[in-house]
Amino acid sequence: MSGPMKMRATLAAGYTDVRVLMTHPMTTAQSNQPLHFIQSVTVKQNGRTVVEAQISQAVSRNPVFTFRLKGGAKGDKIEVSWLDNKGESNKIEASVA
Amino acid sequence: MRLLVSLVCALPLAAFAQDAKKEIEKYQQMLGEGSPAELWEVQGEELWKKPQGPKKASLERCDLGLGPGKVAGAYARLPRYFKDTDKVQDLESRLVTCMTELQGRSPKEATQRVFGNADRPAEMEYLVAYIVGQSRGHKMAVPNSHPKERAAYELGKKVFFYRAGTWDFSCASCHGETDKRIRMQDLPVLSEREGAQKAYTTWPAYRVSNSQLKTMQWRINDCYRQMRYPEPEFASEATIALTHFMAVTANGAPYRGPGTKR
Amino acid sequence: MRVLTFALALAAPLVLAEPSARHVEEIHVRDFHTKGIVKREAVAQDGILRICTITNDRPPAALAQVLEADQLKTIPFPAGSLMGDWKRGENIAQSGRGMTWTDPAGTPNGGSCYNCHQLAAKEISFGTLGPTLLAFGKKRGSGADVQKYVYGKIYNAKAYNACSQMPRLGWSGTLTEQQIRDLVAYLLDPASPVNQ
Amino acid sequence: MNTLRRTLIGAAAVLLLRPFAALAAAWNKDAFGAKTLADALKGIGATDAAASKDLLIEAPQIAENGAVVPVEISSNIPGTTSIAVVIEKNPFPLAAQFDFLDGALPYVKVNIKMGETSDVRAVATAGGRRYAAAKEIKVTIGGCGG
Repeated sequence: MSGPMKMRATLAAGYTDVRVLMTHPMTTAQSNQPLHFIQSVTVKQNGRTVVEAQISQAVSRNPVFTFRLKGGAKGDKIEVSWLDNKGESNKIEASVA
Repeated sequence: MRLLVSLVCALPLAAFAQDAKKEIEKYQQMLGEGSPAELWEVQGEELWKKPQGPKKASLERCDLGLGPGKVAGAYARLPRYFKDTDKVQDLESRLVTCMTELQGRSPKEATQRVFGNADRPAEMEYLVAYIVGQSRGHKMAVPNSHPKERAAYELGKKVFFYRAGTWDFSCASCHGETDKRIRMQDLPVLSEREGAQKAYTTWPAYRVSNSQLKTMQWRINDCYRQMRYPEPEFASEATIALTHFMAVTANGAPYRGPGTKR
Repeated sequence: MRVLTFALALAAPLVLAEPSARHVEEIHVRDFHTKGIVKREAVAQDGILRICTITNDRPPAALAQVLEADQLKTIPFPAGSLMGDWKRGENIAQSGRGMTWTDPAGTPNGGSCYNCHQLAAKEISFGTLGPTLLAFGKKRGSGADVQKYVYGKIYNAKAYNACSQMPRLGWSGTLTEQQIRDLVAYLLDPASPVNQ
Repeated sequence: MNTLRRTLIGAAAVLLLRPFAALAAAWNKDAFGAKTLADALKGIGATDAAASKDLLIEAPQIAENGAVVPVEISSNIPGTTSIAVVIEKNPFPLAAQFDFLDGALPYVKVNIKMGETSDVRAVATAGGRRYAAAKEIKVTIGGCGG
């Protein structure tokens, strides 16, 4: 449905730095466009949910998030997914570099 | 007494202006740490490889100056003279050449929609994002030796200082003197090395104000619009000469695009 | 054959030398086109702009005076007080709208003053291309001659500085007489935030 | 800038009209639907949040454009399980709420929209108690188009 996501997961000093980009209009219901924004973002580390976010149309268009996960090792599976107010969703998976 | 008042009032303002500059640089630096521009690069690479046009060919054999298909560092050496078209071309005009020659598309169709919008970016914008991203870190080394390159440079300099339009402006009216601002917007001097190196190497760029990755041709187009000029022809000799002049002036600095801007 | 090569050799350096002012103007007229309310002809130069371009905005003093006198004649100074309403003046100074190819015809234009000048102290987002106009009326007073100077400068800045970078806002049809009077008030009226 | 502010306000009207059922169940629609700072804080149970200097907000004091304002929030308060971002002057002050489960550090960097100059407030939850910090970000009118 929507444009691509992009993620970079790298090891930093004692934590895993996860930066994720999402293609989404995050519209605030201009006159012609209906309200269309991501509501929830979920981050999983090796299948275990570690961050659950609820967001609104106050997050910028084409959202960019950076999270920090405790510890982590090369090859860890990081997955980030989103769900918007129309029920559309997308997700991306990457292993820690 | 009145003089004192204005002096007192001016002092904190001067100090404030300095802080303002520092804070805006912080805004720009934080913006750059993770930019939606990368989403354009991803889609640009797909389009670079996607067979299109009557000849159902991709652009992977397109020669951007370093040989067919060579993308790494190509943008840091554009605009330049191309023997096959016998013209100095910038990236966008060169892509149109590849679309017509390799893919068999008509020039009209290839340039039909070169400026997109937030909901539907243009193919050209995706392609440009991908290609310029492949020059990140390469030192600007734009050739200026071929007679036509030198002629483009000289013409570009004249275009930079040419005053006209409803408001009598030239590029130099705003980009001609150091430490000048339009509102809070710093204005690099694009006709001199330091200013050109600082600014030219961060375009094309993702603009947060309209949520799009915009190309150099668009940057020039929209500047002329705000200068109250009539519209320049896409990839016309004047716009390519102007680009060549700024690009050569920026030689020596590492290319840092695609940038992320206001 | 030698004649040909001689001609080419002669021609070659010309190609490398700077393009003539005429050639540059022809390139502009060819490469720019009408769009929206901005006509292609706007990219051609009038006399003063040709001279400013050729002399890098520094014409010899004698020539500058002739040019300024010429431009002064283009200013229709209205009779009576030139002070309008500073509140409307503030909106005109703040607005950067108007006169571009995306602006619809017939809508009132802004003066874009804050793009280049500091005016009221409370506005932090001001430009520095032009001199600060902070407390301009407080410093210069608001008598008839100051009103006339400010009115004329806004209408056609080149009447006071031949190659000024300030647009000829009245002469170019950007601002109406009333809008310029409102800006005069914004600059000179003691009650205006510019003079607080 | 006022266009952005108008569109954000436009959202106020439409949001109330949208059938709430269509919004994901877990989404805290009351708090996100609050139109004042007080209601937004109430919606996340943070009316009596204690000020804390261990809750850090890293953001530029001046944003050239309110459409994208980068904000980085990290909590050094032990046992922090969630961070909320509240933009006082936005038509909907509550912008986002992040819950950090075991395995995540209480840290987030996100780009937010601001209708105008405003305090950006972070609210952290730690050990069942609420802590807050705030920072003013000036949104200027950028560019020369005006």
